[in-house]
Amino acid sequence: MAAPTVNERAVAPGEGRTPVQTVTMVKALNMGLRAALERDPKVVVMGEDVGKLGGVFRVTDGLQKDFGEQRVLDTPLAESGIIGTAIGLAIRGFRPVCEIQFDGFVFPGFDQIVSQLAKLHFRSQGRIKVPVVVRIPFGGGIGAVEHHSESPESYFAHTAGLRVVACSNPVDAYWMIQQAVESDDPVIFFEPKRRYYEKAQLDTTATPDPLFASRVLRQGGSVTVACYGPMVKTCLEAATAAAEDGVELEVVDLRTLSPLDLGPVIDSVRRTGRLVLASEAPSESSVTAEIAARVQQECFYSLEAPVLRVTGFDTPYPPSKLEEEFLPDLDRVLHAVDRSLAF
Amino acid sequence: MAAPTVNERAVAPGEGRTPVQTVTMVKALNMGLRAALERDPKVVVMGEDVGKLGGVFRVTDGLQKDFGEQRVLDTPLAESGIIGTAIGLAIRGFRPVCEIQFDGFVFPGFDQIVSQLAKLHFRSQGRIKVPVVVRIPFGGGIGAVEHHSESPESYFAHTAGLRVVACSNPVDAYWMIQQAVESDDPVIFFEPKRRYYEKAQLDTTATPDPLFASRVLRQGGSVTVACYGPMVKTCLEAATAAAEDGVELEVVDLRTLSPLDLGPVIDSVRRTGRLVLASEAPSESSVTAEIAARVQQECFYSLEAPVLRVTGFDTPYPPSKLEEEFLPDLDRVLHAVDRSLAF
Amino acid sequence: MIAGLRATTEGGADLVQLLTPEGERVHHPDFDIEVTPEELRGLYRDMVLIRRADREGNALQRQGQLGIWVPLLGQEAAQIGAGRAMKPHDMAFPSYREHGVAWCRGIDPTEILGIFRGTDHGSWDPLAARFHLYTIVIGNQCLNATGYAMGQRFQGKVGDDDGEATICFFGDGATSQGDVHEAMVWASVYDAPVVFYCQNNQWAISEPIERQTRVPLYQRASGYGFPGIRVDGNDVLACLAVSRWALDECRHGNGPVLIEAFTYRMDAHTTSDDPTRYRLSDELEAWKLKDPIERVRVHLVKQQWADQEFFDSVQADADELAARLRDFCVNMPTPGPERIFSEVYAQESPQVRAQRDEFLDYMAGFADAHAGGEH
Amino acid sequence: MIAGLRATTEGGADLVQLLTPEGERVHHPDFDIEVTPEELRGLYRDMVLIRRADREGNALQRQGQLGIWVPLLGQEAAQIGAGRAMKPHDMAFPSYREHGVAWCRGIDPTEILGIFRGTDHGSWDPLAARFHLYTIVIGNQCLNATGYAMGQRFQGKVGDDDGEATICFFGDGATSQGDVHEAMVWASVYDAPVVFYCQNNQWAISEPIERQTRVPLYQRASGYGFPGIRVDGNDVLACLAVSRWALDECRHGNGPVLIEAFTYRMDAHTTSDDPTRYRLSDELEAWKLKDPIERVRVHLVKQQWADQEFFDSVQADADELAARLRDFCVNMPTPGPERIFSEVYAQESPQVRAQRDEFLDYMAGFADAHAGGEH
Ligand SMILES: Cc1ncc(C[n+]2csc(CCOP(=O)(O)OP(=O)(O)O)c2C)c(N)n1
Ligand SMILES: Cc1ncc(C[n+]2csc(CCOP(=O)(O)OP(=O)(O)O)c2C)c(N)n1
Ligand SMILES: [Mg+2]
Ligand SMILES: [Mg+2]
Repeated sequence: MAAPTVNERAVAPGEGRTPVQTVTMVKALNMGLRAALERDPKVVVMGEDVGKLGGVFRVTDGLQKDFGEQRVLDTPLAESGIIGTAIGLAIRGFRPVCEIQFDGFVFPGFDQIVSQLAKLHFRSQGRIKVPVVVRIPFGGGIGAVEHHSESPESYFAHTAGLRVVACSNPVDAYWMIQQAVESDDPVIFFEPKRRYYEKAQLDTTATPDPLFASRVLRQGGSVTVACYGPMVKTCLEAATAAAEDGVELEVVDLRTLSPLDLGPVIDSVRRTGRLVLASEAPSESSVTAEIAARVQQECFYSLEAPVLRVTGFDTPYPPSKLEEEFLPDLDRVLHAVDRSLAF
Repeated sequence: MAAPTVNERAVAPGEGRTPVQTVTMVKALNMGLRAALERDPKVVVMGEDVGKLGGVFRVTDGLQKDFGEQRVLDTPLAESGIIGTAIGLAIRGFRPVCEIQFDGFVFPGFDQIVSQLAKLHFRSQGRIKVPVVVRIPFGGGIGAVEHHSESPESYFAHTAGLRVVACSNPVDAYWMIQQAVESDDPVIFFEPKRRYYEKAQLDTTATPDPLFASRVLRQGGSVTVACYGPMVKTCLEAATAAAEDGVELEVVDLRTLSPLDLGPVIDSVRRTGRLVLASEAPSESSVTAEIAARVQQECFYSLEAPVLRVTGFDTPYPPSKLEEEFLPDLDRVLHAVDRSLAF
Repeated sequence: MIAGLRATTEGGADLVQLLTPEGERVHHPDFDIEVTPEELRGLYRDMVLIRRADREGNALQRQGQLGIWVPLLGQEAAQIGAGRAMKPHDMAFPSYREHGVAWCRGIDPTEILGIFRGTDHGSWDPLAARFHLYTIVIGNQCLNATGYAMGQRFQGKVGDDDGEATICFFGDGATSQGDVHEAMVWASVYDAPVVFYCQNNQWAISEPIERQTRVPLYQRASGYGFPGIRVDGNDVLACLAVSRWALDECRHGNGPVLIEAFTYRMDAHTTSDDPTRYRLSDELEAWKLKDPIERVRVHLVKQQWADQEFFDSVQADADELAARLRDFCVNMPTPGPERIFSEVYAQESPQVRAQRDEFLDYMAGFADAHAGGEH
Repeated sequence: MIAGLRATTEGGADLVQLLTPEGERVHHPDFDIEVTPEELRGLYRDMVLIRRADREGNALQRQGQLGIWVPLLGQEAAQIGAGRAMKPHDMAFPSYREHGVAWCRGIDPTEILGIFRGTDHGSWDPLAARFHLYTIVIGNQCLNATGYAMGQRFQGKVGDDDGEATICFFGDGATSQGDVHEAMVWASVYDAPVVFYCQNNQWAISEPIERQTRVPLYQRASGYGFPGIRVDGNDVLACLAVSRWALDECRHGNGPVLIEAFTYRMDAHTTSDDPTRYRLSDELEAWKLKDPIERVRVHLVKQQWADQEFFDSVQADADELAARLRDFCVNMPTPGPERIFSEVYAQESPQVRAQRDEFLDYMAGFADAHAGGEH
């Protein structure tokens, strides 16, 4: 690709404007997509209501106005159609960014993702690249009706050929979406919708971390806590609370769910001897199961307590009045920390 | 249900015939389906080519001839249609048994499975039952082209509201398919296609084990090996080979993958201190990950080695000339046993 | 090429209409019906009451009593016409906007509130009411409805006046989904007694109908070999007539049938939506002139089939319904956490039970700790 | 009702035909073309050679050299007609039976063998050949093709004689899949330059066309607002003419178009299939009389456009191709186990690399151990 990459050209669109600004995650994603659209004419944004409306969360706000209807496409209402045509566009040389309106609506497109998107590079022995990004606002906590609060990341993590990432804050959101667009592999990009309107200081001239790397957000020697997406904020708050009781949590934001970057987690567990995993998703056969399975193997002699998981239950997502109980919160994380320490 | 259940009436159709016979798994499944169709007029069998052809593996051979086109339906070619109409039939009071022709073709029906089949009972607070069985011939080893050798069980195990089982031998196949049909919950029923033509003695007057229970197939004190579906035979052979070297494997056939019945595994690991898990599926975020995660927690003080997994790789299923390398075999199981013992 | 033909064209000859926006009764060669004054007053009352319930839903959302509301405003005729065409043994599969059909099935609007308040997913008994739960994943219910209708046929419930039929509701946007296509394929090859009832309200959230099709949607049916009819979806008489005919076709074994009820979503997609971002008020104004209730009112008055007393009593009923809804809503109990774990399976799952027990223990311990003043 | 109308009816007026089964040239008001003797000889040669390759595939499977073979027998005209209608810059998305189209795209039949031998998933370069890899999951490729065609349009490659078009191949069974519907929806609303080319070979494995539709499949197009044409799929001239027209429509911006090539699967579904279980030999016998190659041969002879020498040379070429195929097949190398781990991702995955390294180590150790005589 001739276009400069996000790392080579870290200055945001509208240079001359102050590079540091306070933005929500929605705004950061919007800026990131805008930068991607500006940087490479092959980038197209597509999905239901992404045009005039700017998406139901306004992540694509104003993009169709500025880039036109052939770069920002309001598609017919069918997710297999969205993914399937995005794959065709990718074969033709485009870099489509698809929006799935809510987590629970990715399943009609699941076949195209599993059977084509994930496998075409392997099938063609690398002759065909399918640099499609599938953006999925995920997780609960917004008081929505059914199918609007799910955490389907494990389905994708289990699918060889896909890359799966989750951002947890506006700064990462800004960089990660651009890096995902630049990835020559398909990326399933999870956005924690209940964190959409939280703010952070974004320096658009900074050098971003690599996309497929986890990151220690807070250091601590008592217990390692690994999490991603919406749970990161919860776990950081738990760490603050624990510190008041003299318990120091080391918090790792996983960021990439497949491939996992467990190096920082393993290093940490070798020091703390204890690991708590936090995720909104049901636990059964999930990403947290995978991490527990690997860490018990890699850190067998270091573990002083079993790896514990704090997750959504193995039930359908409940009616929203019950989501506070369903979703792991600060207290449940601390409870697990206590149980870990009690071993 | 007024009709007698399989346990109440364990005599096979065609009473008077000798109850013990040597049958392949295909034949056992066929007999089981026939018994289910005879026992309850609400049972219908549906799928692509299940009628005149009797299914590409002949599991439904002769059923349409004997039960007619309204009990055994050749459907149009679309998996969402198969599952979606089966759900409607179930709402109407039927008990549909759907055949998905090959593992890799379940994904077009994935949305109906995840969004409707798995959730309707919960959504309706138990008012609607959806006793649909989805039969899926799964796994590799038959030299087939792409999409015909996959092991998608973890996708379903991760889905709350579904029950997921896998049979490993003709006797279980005969009973389990009937029990699955009688289950008021949706059951995803995995059949190890490379074991379809292996034979066993079936006593149709025996009393079957419960459907949602795992079973110790061979006792041994050195290492516990848990497996399911096509890997069961492999692991039993590994146990025979290991015994020659004085290593006694305790082999557990998991049978039910969701809910898991880990009691026998945990009991065993508490004795052996070692666990090897075997499955053809890619390991990442899989059923074997879940088992490892739970066992390291439940047996933390008993484990003398980390739980080890012998699985397919985290790659798409390869061209079939490479499947012998891809699929875990006796040697890879023994290698893991050795590694476990070496800890 | 055909690309120039607009899918939104309100076909003259195509469109079945029995009552004009001006309240004039017109006649149709194929789909005429006679209605008594009482019947028409009933339809009027249905529409006024369900609109009032709908507006109350909106208000309750604005006041924080509901998380979201999905308005039917403008689609009263399409829904009441279809709902009143159903016989008791017919079955309906709604999407998520069919409060008017629910009403006709005897489901009190209070039973819908939980969905939008977040306490349940609908509290009616779908089998008893013969009205399935709302389906949110676009298009899914069309296949479920078709399967149900196949079952009606397999059970010999199709073939004469006493036959059963199924009606399935979906939107213009839904027509793009593979599931809707597969439903039409299945229904046609199994002669399933199912009426596909598409409320073309011109919009799928922010996307106009042109994003889903080049040609009028009712024409899809011809590709599958069954009849497709476009009806004025703001004309309750026409909707009643066409639906009744279609359901009768189905119950006699001549299904399936596709109906496109040509109507308009007068409000936002949901209370979370902001239609000013994507559509002009002109369009809304034009459709206001085609209001489904007003034309019936005019006709009732012109025919002297209703007097002021009648209109006042309907208004009073509507206000009472609204008050009852509000009252019910603000007093709705929130289920306890055990609901999370209940009815996940028909046969209890040991895993879910263990998670429930552990969680309830944890909650109890937590309450104790709080009582004791500790963390 | 329409239920009585059989989808398999070989429509008289519907069916575009230019060469009768008896080898008579007939004319058609809309889709006539002139072919030179040389062109027709070329089409004949294509069909004979690809049939020979196909028969060799079957034989190689019977002899254990291939795991499975998917025969095209009977569909030579449908495939060669469409394939030869393509211009170099056009793109094709095949299903899994389009060996004849592959041939026209310059893909040597040897490049297909790996799929069925289990050594690869097709060894040609799909972008260079402008012929996508075979797609096995029914219907998937129709959406991929439509997306590709949208790309052609977005890049301004549509609008005149030099425009590009895409053609997508699928079967009669595939028409039931949601993806095929969605492809038609997308193609129509984006005016995508894509020809949907349905080879209706009357069977989807054991299921006759009546299990998929009540009415002829080409009629589906009208529901989406684009043209649908049924062509005699055993008539290479008609297939060429209609495909050329349809591709031209697309390249000029008047896409999409649906073509139903009405043909017959003369052999089993695959070498694993046993058609005697579900169809009568009568049907086969009737279709033998409509053989796509024979009618061209008769016509060439009648017109004196070819002599015995020509036929002999084609036969010789065919035999040579078969021998070459066989030779290639039996000598095909099996990739090493590292292929399992290669090209899973464009950017190497540490996890896959680790699994590869561990496995290759394990294999090496295993070989050592064997060498040492141990377990
Ligand atoms: C599979 C799926 N994708 C996306 C959505 C989000 N969504 C909810 S309603 C809607 C538009 C539906 O439009 P239409 O079918 O015309 O029905 P209407 O809402 O206008 O009644 C969308 C995109 C969904 N519910 N399901
Ligand atoms: C999604 C999916 N379901 C099932 C299959 C198995 N299958 C392979 S070919 C076939 C029949 C296809 O019939 P048709 O579309 O008419 O094509 P033909 O084989 O006749 O060329 C089936 C059911 C598949 N490949 N993909
Ligand atoms: Mg709409
Ligand atoms: Mg076919």
